[in-house]
Amino acid sequence: MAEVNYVVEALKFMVLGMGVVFLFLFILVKVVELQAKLIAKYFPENTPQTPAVPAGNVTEDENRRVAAIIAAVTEFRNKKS
Amino acid sequence: MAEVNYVVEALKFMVLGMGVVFLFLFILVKVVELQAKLIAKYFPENTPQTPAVPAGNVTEDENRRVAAIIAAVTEFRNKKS
Amino acid sequence: MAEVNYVVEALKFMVLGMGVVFLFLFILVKVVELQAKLIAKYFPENTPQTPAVPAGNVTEDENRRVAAIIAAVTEFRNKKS
Amino acid sequence: MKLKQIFISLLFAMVALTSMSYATEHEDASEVSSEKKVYQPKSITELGVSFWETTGIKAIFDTDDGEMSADPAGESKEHVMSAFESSFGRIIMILIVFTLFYLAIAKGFEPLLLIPIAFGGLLANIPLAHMAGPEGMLGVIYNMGIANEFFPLLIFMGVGAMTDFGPLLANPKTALLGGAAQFGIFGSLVGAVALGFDLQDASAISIIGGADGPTSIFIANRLAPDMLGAIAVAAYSYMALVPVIQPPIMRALTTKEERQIKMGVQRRVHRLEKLIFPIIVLMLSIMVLPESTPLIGAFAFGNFAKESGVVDRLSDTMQNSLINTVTIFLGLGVGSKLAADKFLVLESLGIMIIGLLAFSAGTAMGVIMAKIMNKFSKEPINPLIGAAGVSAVPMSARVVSKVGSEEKPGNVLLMHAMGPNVAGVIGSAVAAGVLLSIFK
Amino acid sequence: MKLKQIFISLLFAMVALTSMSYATEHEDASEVSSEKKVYQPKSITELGVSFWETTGIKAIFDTDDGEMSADPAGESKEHVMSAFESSFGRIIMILIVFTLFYLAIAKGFEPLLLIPIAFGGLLANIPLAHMAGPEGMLGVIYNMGIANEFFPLLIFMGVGAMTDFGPLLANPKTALLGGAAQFGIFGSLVGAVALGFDLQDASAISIIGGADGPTSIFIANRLAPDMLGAIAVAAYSYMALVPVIQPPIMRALTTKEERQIKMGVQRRVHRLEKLIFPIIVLMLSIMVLPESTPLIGAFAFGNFAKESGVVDRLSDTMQNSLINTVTIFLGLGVGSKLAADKFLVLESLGIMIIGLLAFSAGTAMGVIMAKIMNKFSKEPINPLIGAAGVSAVPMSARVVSKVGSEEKPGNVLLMHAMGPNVAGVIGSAVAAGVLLSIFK
Amino acid sequence: MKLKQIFISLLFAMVALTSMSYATEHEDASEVSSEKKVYQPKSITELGVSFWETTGIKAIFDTDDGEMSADPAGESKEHVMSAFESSFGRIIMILIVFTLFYLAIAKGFEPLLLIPIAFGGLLANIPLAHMAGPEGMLGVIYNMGIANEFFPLLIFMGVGAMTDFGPLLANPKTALLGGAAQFGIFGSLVGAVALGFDLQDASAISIIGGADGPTSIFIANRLAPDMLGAIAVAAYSYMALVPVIQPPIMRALTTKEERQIKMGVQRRVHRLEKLIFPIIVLMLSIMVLPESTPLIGAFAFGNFAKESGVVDRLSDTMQNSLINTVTIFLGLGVGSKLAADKFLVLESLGIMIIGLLAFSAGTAMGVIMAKIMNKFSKEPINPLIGAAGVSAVPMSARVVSKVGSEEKPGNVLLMHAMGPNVAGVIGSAVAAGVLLSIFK
Ligand code: NA
Ligand code: NA
Ligand code: NA
Repeated sequence: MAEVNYVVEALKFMVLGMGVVFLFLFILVKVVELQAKLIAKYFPENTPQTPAVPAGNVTEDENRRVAAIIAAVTEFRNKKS
Repeated sequence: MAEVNYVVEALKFMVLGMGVVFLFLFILVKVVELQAKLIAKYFPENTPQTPAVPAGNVTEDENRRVAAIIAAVTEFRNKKS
Repeated sequence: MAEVNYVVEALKFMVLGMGVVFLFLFILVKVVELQAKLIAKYFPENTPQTPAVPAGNVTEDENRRVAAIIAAVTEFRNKKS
Repeated sequence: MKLKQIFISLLFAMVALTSMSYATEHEDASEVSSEKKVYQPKSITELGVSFWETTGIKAIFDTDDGEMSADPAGESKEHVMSAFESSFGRIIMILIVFTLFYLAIAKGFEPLLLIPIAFGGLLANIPLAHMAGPEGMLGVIYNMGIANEFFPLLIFMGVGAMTDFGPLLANPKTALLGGAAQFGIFGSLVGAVALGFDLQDASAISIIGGADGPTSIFIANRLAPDMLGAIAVAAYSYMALVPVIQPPIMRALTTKEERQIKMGVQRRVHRLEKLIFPIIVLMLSIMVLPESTPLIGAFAFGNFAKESGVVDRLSDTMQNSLINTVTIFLGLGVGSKLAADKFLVLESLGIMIIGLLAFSAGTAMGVIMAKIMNKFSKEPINPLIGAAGVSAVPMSARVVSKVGSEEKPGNVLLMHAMGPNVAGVIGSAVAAGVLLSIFK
Repeated sequence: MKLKQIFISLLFAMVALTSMSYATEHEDASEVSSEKKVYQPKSITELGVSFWETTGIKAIFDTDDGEMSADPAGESKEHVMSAFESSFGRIIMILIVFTLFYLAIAKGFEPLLLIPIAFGGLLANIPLAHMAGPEGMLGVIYNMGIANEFFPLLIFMGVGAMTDFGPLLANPKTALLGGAAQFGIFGSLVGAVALGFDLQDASAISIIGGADGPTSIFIANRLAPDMLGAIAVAAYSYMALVPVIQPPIMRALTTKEERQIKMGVQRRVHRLEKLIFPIIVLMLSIMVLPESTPLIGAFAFGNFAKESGVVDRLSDTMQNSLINTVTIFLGLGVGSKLAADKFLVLESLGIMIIGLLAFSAGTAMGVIMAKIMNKFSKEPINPLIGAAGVSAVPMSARVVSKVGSEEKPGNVLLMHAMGPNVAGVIGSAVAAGVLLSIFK
Repeated sequence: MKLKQIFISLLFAMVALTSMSYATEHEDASEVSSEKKVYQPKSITELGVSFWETTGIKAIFDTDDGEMSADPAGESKEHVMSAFESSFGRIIMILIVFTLFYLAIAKGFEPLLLIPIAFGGLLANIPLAHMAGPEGMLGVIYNMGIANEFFPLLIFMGVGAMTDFGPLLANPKTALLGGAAQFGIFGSLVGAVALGFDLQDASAISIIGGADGPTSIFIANRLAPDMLGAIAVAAYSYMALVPVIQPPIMRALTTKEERQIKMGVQRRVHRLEKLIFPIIVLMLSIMVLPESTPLIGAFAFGNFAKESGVVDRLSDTMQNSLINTVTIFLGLGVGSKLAADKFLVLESLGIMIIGLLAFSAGTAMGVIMAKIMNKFSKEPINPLIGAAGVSAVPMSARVVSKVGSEEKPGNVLLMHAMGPNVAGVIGSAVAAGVLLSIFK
């Protein structure tokens, strides 16, 4: 094995690595942009809300309920005073 | 080893299997009916409520409290309007 | 190996064990007392409340909010009646 | 700000000082890790070529690269992949996985299990990554809880803690319907043998008719581990398809009058009855067939913990964080058996066909049994509730209730169907025990 | 509906096509699983007879069937069961298990641990199922976290995250009461040796006097793994019996005046004191006895995480889902040692007797120490709080408070008793460390 | 009360009767545990002396006691500790640990990981306890989930379930900023080689520049397990120091006008886009570099489960109890590598320096790339958001937003910075895959 300049090897790694990272992200960007166009065309804003089967997130529901109550109570107090 | 008709073997398994399943469930039914009678006799409706040591289910308590508040607020609003 | 009276050995263990336990707790008491003095001197009651980064304990917050609402509703009902 | 920097500098300084004075005592780090390969310098072109060798595209299109399959059990179970397995097979499996995603998300079919299983299948079919091997994520999970049957039992414990036996106790006779529906298991066992499976494999497959995921996985792992993936996927798929498969069979076997039968109000069940019930079931299974006690024992433990009312902390954990965690792992682990080299074999097709047959046979026999019981019973029994005997808790009971109320609005059969439904769970576990005891 | 069916058909078709064309490449499935036994055809009578051989009734009444015991460590620790162990012994154990259920549910005695332990005991005594063996559910759990002491440490971590050292910091002197109560350990060690146990076994047993479950399991596992079941059951049983065992001893050793002593209001404790305390305890135990640092380290970590106030996510998990999960597993795993062949030995009776003795001695010495401190202290100390030094957090502190307020209504000793109570936990861990260091 | 006592007596009686009659069948307990050492009687002085031998003080100050180091892999990796390692080294490590506590608690720097890691480090440096050995708590944890890379992947799954790719999907081009910041990895790789590390070690270290904890641990475990502790600590420390390290670099490389650039409102993202995105990322990584699929696969699974909206139970568990539990274990396990004999080597200092360099280089390149993109883009891009490309989610995005609003009050860059931020996570995983594929 001849003398190897490892720094040069590391620089090669950098070229390969940054190349692959950018290639990957570049393809990703293009695919995502294409996807966005396709979805906008074939699924025009079907109100991006809840899924088919709403798998009941209890805590959030509760939070919302609590919020509603707070709102109600606050309203009441404001009217009172 | 002579020729074995495996389908016949499988049919035997079916006889054994369905037999055991029914036997099991039949005994279970009888024991459960007996149990129900005994309990009705010796522990006549001692209000089948909470256990000796109520190990505080927080969320349920909270739900109940929230429900109570909702009820209170609703009542209030109804009276108001 | 000569005859060993194991009860005597166990008694020795007791002396060692109770000694170490008391020594440990005694030093602990002294260190804690010293600590209390030092802290009282150098950090005089900087309101021992919440830590630097309040890592949001949701349930407790909620409990407090619910409590506030209960208080509000109760107050309202009392005034009403 | 200043303070932080001082601290950091201090840290550095300390490390520096001490390290330097003592570093000589240490062996050189590069010597320690002697397993490292010596790195051979490469030109940038060589580097690019050797990178290309590690891409997935190359692995999929170069069909003859001698890639090894992956198995949680390690090298002894691995083999060089065929051209089909390592390329087209993978693409087919990925399409199947996407179909499962579609069914789970858009159709709401058992998403809690289909999504982890399908995702596991996706990961298992990645070339070169060996995620299903003993050192891959899926393999680690598989060895942690599926090879030793621990996860299915934990699921069963959680299901036990979620189950209310009240409806069954209110009307114990309906338990027999949960027995009749086990004909799905034994009938399809005969069918599988007729199709050419040997007795042991046929038994493992036929358990799909029990309509119970953990039981299927448990039995498959014991009797036919190579087919575990296909069996689990078939079991969960058909459980998901209960609303599609059952109604036509239910309607075909009953008259309109029968479907409109109203059932009385259920009696109130004493707390003690519920508390003692899991113990009775367990004692019975100890006496009659100990082989079923891992399943029934785990189930009874969960139910007993819940009904005891004094360990709500534990029963809540069983029903939530524990069962959720295990569901994630179980799904991923089972999915690892969806690797092309394991799933795309002729057997899988047979398993799919027999599974459908088993489900249908169980449903039919449950309904027929209910018709018979209705004839001999004082109180009327709506034959529809027999269909719930296959278990698939609580989906099939809901389907029964839906069909019932379609025939006669206001006729709510849900609670009456829950009796045979939970009895079906016990029945399948008993049937599983019988099969295990035969091959012991 | 249509869509679904199309999808499913598609799936089938794909599998069918691809499988068929390539299936020939695969070895036959029946060849692969070469471990399968060849199935010998049987007449239906033979089948019935061989089924009878696998029933639990037969296993229990045929006392001479050469059944093997089960042990998580595998075959090397297993033996052919005696007639007693495999039949009458099992029935006795099941009755004991039912007694534990009764105590846990009807009397509310430590249900969080007695129910999983007792259920584990029930499962461990099932004939033929080998659930306590290395491949059974209980054995898997045992090897996962008890054989390596991981679960007791996780429990300790969770208990640490639940413990508030405020009362101890407010009145540090009361820590000495938690030391005196450790006489329960060392006194009963002497007793156990007098009864004929060897020194190492006696040490393992005497730790029951520490009134601390995880510590007992940790030590038993190290010093006398064969007696782990009996020791754990004794420890938790007596902790559960604290309200029965302690009050008579407390009353016998104190005068009415002493029991009526009022204690002052506790000073407010600075947040920093609480934060630094677990570190102090750990540093001390590092310096004095590293053997105790696994226990104290886990405990201090939990407490430090809680008091730091910046990792509430983690401390909540330690106090809830993690400790609950581990409690389930720890209970089941410990229960596996309630198998008749392990538990029904003369030693267990000795362990039960010494355990009771140890508990009583610890209580007594705690009270006596409190009486002495009361004499020499400027501020009055109610001797009752000495009884809380045995730990058994927070049960014994509550008992103290109850006895105190019975003697003098309105005299609330709870917070004053919590000081010795948590000091007792530390004291037991230190005592455990001493015993380990002796036998190292 | 009476009842209880009767029960207990009964229990005793039963045990007594049965045990006595059968006890003779059992081997003597003392014979069974044949591994026990024979106890040699000691005088009280001898006992005291031998106790002294087991104290931590003695172990620390007697530098030449031949104490062995501890390693999760067992004896093959252990060695006799040097005088420095077993005494002064431990004290230094404990001081470092306290510094980490201070930073985590008082300064709020990544406490969720620094506290468990630092506490693990404290436990690992306890003399004689061998907590990092294969039978110690830390070693058990390490072998359970770090040696096989399971825990980092579970963390990644949880992070996936917490991540919202909406901002990235709204403005996909910003993903390139997450690529540029990976220069931190490859630039510091060159630096590390220049400093004398071999290529493989240098690669493991340079991944710190990815600013992603699980990725760093994953790679370190594969390429340089001996340096895992230092790498993990460096990674988390610098992530914690993001608010200190990044702003000066960001300001140095941008003009005031650039920092004041306002960015438009983001478009609304369709639910389907978010649902399909994790699958796209995974498919791409399968095709381009399968080596990165364990990381990206786990991440994509978590994200897909969340976005599917049908398995909220599972996604909640991933985001809460599961990730919390794993965070505790991961921290303690990583901390085990902070033992003095592992951490206090010259390499650690190099790792710290290169880590800082890597972070800075990544930040700088992200900002420069953003400047370039701003020149060529139709819509204005604030160069500050390039700094968020290093990942360190969501800390660096917050820092960007803070710096931005300091320059121009009301200019909220948070959502725009989240795009490069999450792209940085993907970018680091890709970079990690490249490094793995080189050394395969
Ligand atoms: Na079933
Ligand atoms: Na104690
Ligand atoms: Na990154």
